[in-house]
Amino acid sequence: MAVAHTTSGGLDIRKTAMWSFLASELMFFGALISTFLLYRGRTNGGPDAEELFDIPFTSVSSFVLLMSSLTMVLAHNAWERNDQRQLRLWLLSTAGLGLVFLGGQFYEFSTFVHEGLKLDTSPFGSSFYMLTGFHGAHVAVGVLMLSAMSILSFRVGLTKSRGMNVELVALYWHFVDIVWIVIFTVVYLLQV
Amino acid sequence: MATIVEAPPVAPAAPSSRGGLWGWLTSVDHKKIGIMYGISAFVFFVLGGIEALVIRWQLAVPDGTLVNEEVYNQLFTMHGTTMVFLFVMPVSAAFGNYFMPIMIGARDVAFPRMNALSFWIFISGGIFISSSFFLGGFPDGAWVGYSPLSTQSEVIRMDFWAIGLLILGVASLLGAVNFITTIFTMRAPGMTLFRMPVFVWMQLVVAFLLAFSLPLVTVGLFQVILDRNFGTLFYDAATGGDPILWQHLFWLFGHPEVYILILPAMGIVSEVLPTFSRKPLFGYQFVVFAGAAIGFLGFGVWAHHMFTSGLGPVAETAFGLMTMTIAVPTGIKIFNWVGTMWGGNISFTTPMLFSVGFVAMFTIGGLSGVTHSIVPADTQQHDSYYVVAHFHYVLFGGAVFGVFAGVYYWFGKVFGRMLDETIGKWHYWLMFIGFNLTFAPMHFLGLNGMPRRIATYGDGLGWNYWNFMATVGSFVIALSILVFLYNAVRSYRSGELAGPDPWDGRTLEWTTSSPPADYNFAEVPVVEAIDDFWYKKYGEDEDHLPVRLDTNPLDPSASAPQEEFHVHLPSPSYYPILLAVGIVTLAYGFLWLPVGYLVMAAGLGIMLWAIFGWAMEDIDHPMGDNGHGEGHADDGGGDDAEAELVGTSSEGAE
Amino acid sequence: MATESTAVETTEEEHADHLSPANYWMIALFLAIVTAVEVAITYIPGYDGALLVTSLIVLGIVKFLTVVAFFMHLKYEPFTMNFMFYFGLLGALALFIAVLLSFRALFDTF
Amino acid sequence: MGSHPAVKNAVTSHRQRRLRAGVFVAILTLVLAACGTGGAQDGLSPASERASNIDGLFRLTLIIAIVVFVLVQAAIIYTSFKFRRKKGEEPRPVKQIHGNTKLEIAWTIAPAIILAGLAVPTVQTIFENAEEPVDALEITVTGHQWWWEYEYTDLGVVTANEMHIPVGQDIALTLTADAGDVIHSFWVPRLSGKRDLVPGHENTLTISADEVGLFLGQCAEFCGLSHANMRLRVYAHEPADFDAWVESQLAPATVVEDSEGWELFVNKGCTACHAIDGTEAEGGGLNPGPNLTHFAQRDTFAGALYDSTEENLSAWLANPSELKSMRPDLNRGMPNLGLSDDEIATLVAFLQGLS
Repeated sequence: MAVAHTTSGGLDIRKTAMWSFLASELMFFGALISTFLLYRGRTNGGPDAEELFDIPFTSVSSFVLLMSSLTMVLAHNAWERNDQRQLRLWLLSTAGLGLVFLGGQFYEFSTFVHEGLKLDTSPFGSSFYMLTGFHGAHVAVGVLMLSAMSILSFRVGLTKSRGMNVELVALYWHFVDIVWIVIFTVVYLLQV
Repeated sequence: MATIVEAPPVAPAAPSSRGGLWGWLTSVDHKKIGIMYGISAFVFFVLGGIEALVIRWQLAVPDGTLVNEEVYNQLFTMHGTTMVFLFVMPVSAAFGNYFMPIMIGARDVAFPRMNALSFWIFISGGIFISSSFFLGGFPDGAWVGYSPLSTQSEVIRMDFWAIGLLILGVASLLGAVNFITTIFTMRAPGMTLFRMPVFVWMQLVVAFLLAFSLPLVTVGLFQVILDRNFGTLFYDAATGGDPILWQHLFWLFGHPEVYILILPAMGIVSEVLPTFSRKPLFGYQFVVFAGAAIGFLGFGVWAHHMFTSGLGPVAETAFGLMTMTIAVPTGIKIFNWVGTMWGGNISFTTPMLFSVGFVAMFTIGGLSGVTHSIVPADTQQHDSYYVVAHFHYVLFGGAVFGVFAGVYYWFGKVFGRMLDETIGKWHYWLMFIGFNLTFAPMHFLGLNGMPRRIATYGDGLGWNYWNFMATVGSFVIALSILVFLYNAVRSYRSGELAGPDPWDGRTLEWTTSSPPADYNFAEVPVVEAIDDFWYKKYGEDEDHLPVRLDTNPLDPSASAPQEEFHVHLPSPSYYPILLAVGIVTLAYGFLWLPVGYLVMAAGLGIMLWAIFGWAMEDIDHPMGDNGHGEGHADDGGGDDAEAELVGTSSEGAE
Repeated sequence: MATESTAVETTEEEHADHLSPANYWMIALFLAIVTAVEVAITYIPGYDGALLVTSLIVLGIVKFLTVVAFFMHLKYEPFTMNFMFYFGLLGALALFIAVLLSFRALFDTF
Repeated sequence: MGSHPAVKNAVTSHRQRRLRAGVFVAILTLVLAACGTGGAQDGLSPASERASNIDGLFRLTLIIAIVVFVLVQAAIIYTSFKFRRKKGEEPRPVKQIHGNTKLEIAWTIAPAIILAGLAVPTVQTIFENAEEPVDALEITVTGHQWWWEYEYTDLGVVTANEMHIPVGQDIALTLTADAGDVIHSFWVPRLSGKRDLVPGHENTLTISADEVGLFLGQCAEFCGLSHANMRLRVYAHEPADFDAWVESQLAPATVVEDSEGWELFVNKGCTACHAIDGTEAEGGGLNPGPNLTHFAQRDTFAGALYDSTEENLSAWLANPSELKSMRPDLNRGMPNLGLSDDEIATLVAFLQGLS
């Protein structure tokens, strides 16, 4: 074992923290998804998944979120190369795609409510809104962080020497994306 | 014994910017935070203890009339909630905060401000739950908060409980992430994972247990809050909701939680026994692996709390067998502790007494635990006083004895003066007798058919005698706590000076001054073995017996005035406490909607202010520090990232 | 933060250049195609039941792991981080499968 | 587990060993005898086949646990005395032993073997006690805050708190709770282990009684305010006596429909919650209360908390929540009807006439 100067094992401090936090988040979404799977058939006379879900629409918003992962990783790459112009471009595109996704979710929710699925309609409704709502909240927090990052990039410039922000936000953002990959498959595609 | 050096009478006067009340409120020093955790946990311990005394007074005789059912239900709910979430967990965090960084040779935890935030969120959550007493009554749905009882009560008491636990969960999660990161990244040179003290290992296992189990109960708590306030139907059987789901989510967290409570105490005992036996821990690697195994298996046995809920014989068999397997690593630990004492040169100091008491009492709790894994037998024991006896042997005979072992062991290190040994032994024996008098009879009561959580019981069921004895015992415990308090106050003022190494210790914390300097080590230690400090003090003669060496392995700061060393330290910050205030304001507002929307807005505003300030704070600001103004390229941006970490957890989900 | 961050910088350099933007575009293309396949097979008549469920789950896992390994660079991170994340992932899977099994709610309606 | 050296050394000679074994067995017998109270709610005095299965299994486990307990505690005490440093003695250097792999393996395997041995009868008993009974008397038990409702599904009898069963026959209980209620747990320690009554679920439990007698029990899952007051009684009769009881239960209610008591019973709204079979009082409502058809045949009322004496009943009707904490304002429990003394006397007489 090398007797190095500082961090043991060559682990990056903040990334270690972020990964352990994300591991914890896995459990959080796991519990939400499980609740949904348990309650998916309990519609209490209200509309069920097959009636409500619009797969082409959700596929588009899934695609949007997936592509936001691409723009995020490009932003990260630009940050590693210290290319401020590209960094800003991709950060803003990521935030924009996130907003498009949120807009889609807002539209979806209002459609569902219109069609008779509310929070208090059925356990199915409760668990669906809780799961997708918490995911949406995560996306929203991500958009906020990306916006803050973009502002910082314009004002002071984000360089590698100025901390790990971009890297951490990227990890968080990709995490939100992979959770959606699971939700899209398990909650949407498998239920119709 | 090591030489006793001149030490200040109490904690040394800190630099003005770090001293005084303001210094404590804004401190990011893991040691100060540890002390604050310890003291507030002890306050909650006394509160929870008073609740227990009322409970025992009520049950001393059949058809007790001291309190009515309404009050009684609140009392035992708060007793459980307080002792689990507001005493044992934070007191473990206290030891972890204070000693984990020192024991791995670090100067602080990985994220000092996040550490302060953990503490302030914890304390505001504790105040939040406890304040329910003045705002409509304590929660009254038992500490397990089973739905639909928890979603049924029309008063806001259970909202206090659910939201309070969410707040405490945020505190614990931040702490867990911080500890995991600290242990993985901040160890001193040469401090490999398998040279870490067992106490640190147990803190690591606990941090993982917290990180993986808290989100589960978080989801359940959100469901309870949503059901209670927004008409969701998670636990409404009439529309297809299922109350059993809560039990799964709660115990998926709740069982690991049991190990979250006991593993730190096991860690403490694993430090104390070798020191006073003057031998290394027997089977270090086995003890570590057993601890990790207990943690891992702890996730697979949650349903043994649900053996009466109708799981069906197949699931009951599976979970019963899984539960049995936990006895194996637990047994390994007990045998290794005895093996540590075997062949040693044992001095029965107070910490040693508490540790041996721990091993003996925990064995009883472990054995009664095995009887729970015998599923059919558990259907008789479940929710009876037998279970109450069992988990008090684990959590009082185990965790609390371990905690007091730690208090007596490390008091001198923390405060510079030793706790009095004679009074300490009085404390121990009173507590030992009182504890057994209180909880051993509960085994009989449970087997004789007395259910738990009952405010009164009828005469003529054969329960009177043991109930009375248990009540007598509980007051003996209370007396022992008074003795301890006297000891603590007296010794803090005028106890024997500790010096850096009063016990001839084996681990790194004994190389520093008592109390340690703000920066812990003037020179970051280089570690070459398990129990490194011991082997720097002792060589080996031809019979393989240890011989004291002439060298002085103490850290230079342990024997020199502190001003000589200039170590870069993070500055104090008032944003952690501000953020915690924002969170708790938000929570209070939520309870009184729609008027509360204004309060919630205020809370949100405070939070945003704190997060923004946090992110922008120049933690090298010369005013805040001892004048260390030198730039640190990584810090500004780095803490920005830290702020965002916090932001996601408090705003986003957990 | 009391410790210096030199080690941080060095590990940073190590994996910085594993992938280029062109690689990322290719990976994104791959993910897009997998998503398209996912959606498409739900519309194929007769392609349903266990076959559909299995295909969708496998494709979902492929997407999940691709993002984690490459976009999140976990493939290039030290063992500890991989361990934490995958341990959590497998743990979550195992626990929730067990819970759903105990409700007999896993296989009945898929 | 006994492989620890401390244990070997602790025992010095054969005679001593035998003496100690004798004392140990004597103490064990005493402890086990002292454990049971023989009371009507004593789990250590089983009175049914299934409860005996459980008890036997527990005693086996207990004996093993006590042996392990004694060995471990002896090891701790012996080690503590043998290796302690006497007062005033200087610390003595001792060999720095780090461990012993063989010992570790031994004390890993030994408990595992003991547990494996325990697992076998455990699993057997789990499945044995879960076996569906044949020719069982079927009773649906519904838990209410805070009383028990029993419906003899095949016999058409509905009663509350006091269950009557024939000796020697398996009783198949179906346990449930109303959707708006909470979780309760049915526990009669002498007859079987407990099982929860969960809203939306139907759990099953088989009980039986080997002897004639009264067996007490109470709710074992915390169910809110009056959890402590949710008690129950099981009367086991000879089959002939049980049949007689059923017959008396099936007899029409002894209600004179234009009596003063009946008028009061209807006018005060009692019929909203309480059913009296064979009359227009059908019960139900938001808060169904116990069926009162043959109330006078019961020994107790209010969740088997009070004897059905005139005095108790009068006090109950005067202010129910004073005798037992309830929340009638939330539709949980009996409300205070604001009755006058005369009305109370009339109603008590009416209730005591429901034989």
